[in-house]
Amino acid sequence: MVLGLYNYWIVVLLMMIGFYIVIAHGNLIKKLVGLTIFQTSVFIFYISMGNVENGSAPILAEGLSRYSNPLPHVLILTAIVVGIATTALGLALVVRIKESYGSIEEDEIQIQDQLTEDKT
Amino acid sequence: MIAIAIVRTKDLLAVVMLTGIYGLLSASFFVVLDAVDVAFTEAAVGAGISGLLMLAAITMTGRTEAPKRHKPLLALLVVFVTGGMLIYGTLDMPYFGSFEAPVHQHVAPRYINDSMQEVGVPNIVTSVLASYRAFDTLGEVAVIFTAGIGVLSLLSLPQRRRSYRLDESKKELMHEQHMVVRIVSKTLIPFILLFALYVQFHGDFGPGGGFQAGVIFAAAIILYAMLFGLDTAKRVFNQTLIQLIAAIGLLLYASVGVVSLFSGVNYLDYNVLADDPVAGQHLGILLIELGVGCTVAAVMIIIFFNFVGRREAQQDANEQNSTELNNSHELKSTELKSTELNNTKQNNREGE
Amino acid sequence: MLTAATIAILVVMFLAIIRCIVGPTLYDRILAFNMFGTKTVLLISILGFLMGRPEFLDIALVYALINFISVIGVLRFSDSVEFKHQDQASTKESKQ
Amino acid sequence: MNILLEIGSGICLLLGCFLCLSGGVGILRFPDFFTRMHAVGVTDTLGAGMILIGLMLQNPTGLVLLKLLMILLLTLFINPTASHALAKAALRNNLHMVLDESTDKGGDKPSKP
Repeated sequence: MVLGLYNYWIVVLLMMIGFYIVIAHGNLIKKLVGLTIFQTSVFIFYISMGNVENGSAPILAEGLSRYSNPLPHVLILTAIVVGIATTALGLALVVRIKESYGSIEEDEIQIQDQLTEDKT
Repeated sequence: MIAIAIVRTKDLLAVVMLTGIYGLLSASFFVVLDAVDVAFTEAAVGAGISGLLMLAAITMTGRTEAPKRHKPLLALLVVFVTGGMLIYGTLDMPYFGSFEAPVHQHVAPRYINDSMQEVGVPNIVTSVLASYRAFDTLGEVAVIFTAGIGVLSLLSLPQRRRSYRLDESKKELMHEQHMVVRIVSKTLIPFILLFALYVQFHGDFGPGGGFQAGVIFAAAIILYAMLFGLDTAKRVFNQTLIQLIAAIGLLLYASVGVVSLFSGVNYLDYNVLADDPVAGQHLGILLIELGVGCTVAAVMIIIFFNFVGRREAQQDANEQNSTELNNSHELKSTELKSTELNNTKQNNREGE
Repeated sequence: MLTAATIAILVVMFLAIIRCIVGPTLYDRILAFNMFGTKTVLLISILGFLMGRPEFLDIALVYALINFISVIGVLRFSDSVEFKHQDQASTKESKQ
Repeated sequence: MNILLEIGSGICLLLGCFLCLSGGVGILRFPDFFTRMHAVGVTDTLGAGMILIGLMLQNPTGLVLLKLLMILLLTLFINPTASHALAKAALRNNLHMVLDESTDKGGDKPSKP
């Protein structure tokens, strides 16, 4: 049964989408969005690994014996918050880039860089 | 479920909306996969804050995306090769949900079976987060703190004095425009704050904890800042105070570790904090979650305030420019779109 | 019954997503987003009952709050974005 | 008593589902923004309320009930407010309705339940 692996395929698909956006789009904010998708794919990967059939959420309760693996949850929980913090940092950088270059398209920035280099 | 992600490759500001939906969607995905705590965090972060931050950034950087110039074929090729290799790699992976997978064999059983005796907290995620892997979490909090500092250094502005009269008139107008929303939010905000506290301290027993509570707390204050203006919010939550809180949270976390170090055990080993090991663990987790909550909330607020502050400064500059333009050219004010802008300018002109 | 409700909500979510993607104006998108949020709240609460652990309604609560906050936020920010566009696009008539 | 509750919750759930579905169809099929807004604003609130009430009848005990009640209150508060703000913003930004030209100021704002 190869179909039992479908969760990984979903993850890979998401990852490909995110990766594609990061590579192919020139807009820096778009790139950040792509990064976020990429990130989420990794999150889903971890969480789906931690899932157990017939298991329930890892909060101890009466009458339940099978729980999902709590370890990936912990890792991802912190990773999400760290992810937003780093995304915010990236956005801040983008804003500064916009202020100094007047554009957030990759090519235009490169052209401007070229021009300044040529001048000097 | 995942189809949405594919369509998201569209351009424009709609991307942000779709990011929000995507966040909600992935959060419900996490609920289905039993990861309640993660869903909690993702809901608060992915759907709320990140969308807002991106919006704030977009308003500063412009909305449209330039059409692509280089061919995406190469990129597609690279992506597909990577994806194909990854899928090939997954063929050896254990099946989805199988109990025999190696992930479930090693550390997890111990957490599941023993954490009740050792830590005494029903929520295993909390106990792992704050007790077994506390050192790791300390690092994460430090990363968040650093990111906050980074944003601060990138976007913070020198203190500026704005004419108060302009503020007041703006406020009046905003008040008229957002009357209903404001009143409803004003009644809601205390409950949101209360709920954040509930999440903070109930994290031992149900889903929740410092990270989530921090984000929710920050969200409430962000709501306030959005509706009542940044300056009003800043008057309530002073910038330096927030920075102080962020630092204090991290310090609290670290100092708990130092206390246990001085008591003769390992760093962040809470057993010695009280006479009874389990009580000590409780105390330690409580303090640490408090530290985490403080830092996260404060950093989120810092980030948001700086973004919005930057934006408002830009807008002010724009308005200033356009008024000067108006004055010099005696233009009839054609480009005034709404009464709000109109009035602020009027006031501006009077001020000059 | 619960299953039927879940399916219905999933269908509605799908419709909302379509509107969000097609939506001609920004406000359509926001509307779809709002609707999607509400539906997510319902979905989560029903899922909690389906999985037999209805204690997890906290999450639904958070969703409701966050949904509201983000809608308001989007509206606040969209104001200025719209300005930029209209300045170039149309100088037809300002209200009042 | 129990069976009564069961039936009641079933009816509520069904009603809620129907309302949600009609809202979903409405958001897709209506011609312009304000009619869509009307479709969603009305059905969303009532549908959500119905489903939540149905869930409440399923498990009328303790903390769960309280939380459901809170969610219900929250939706009752939030949904109309959000639609109101949305409609207002749309109006303010000169998003005009598609109407038969008879009224130029526009009809009522979408009524809020």
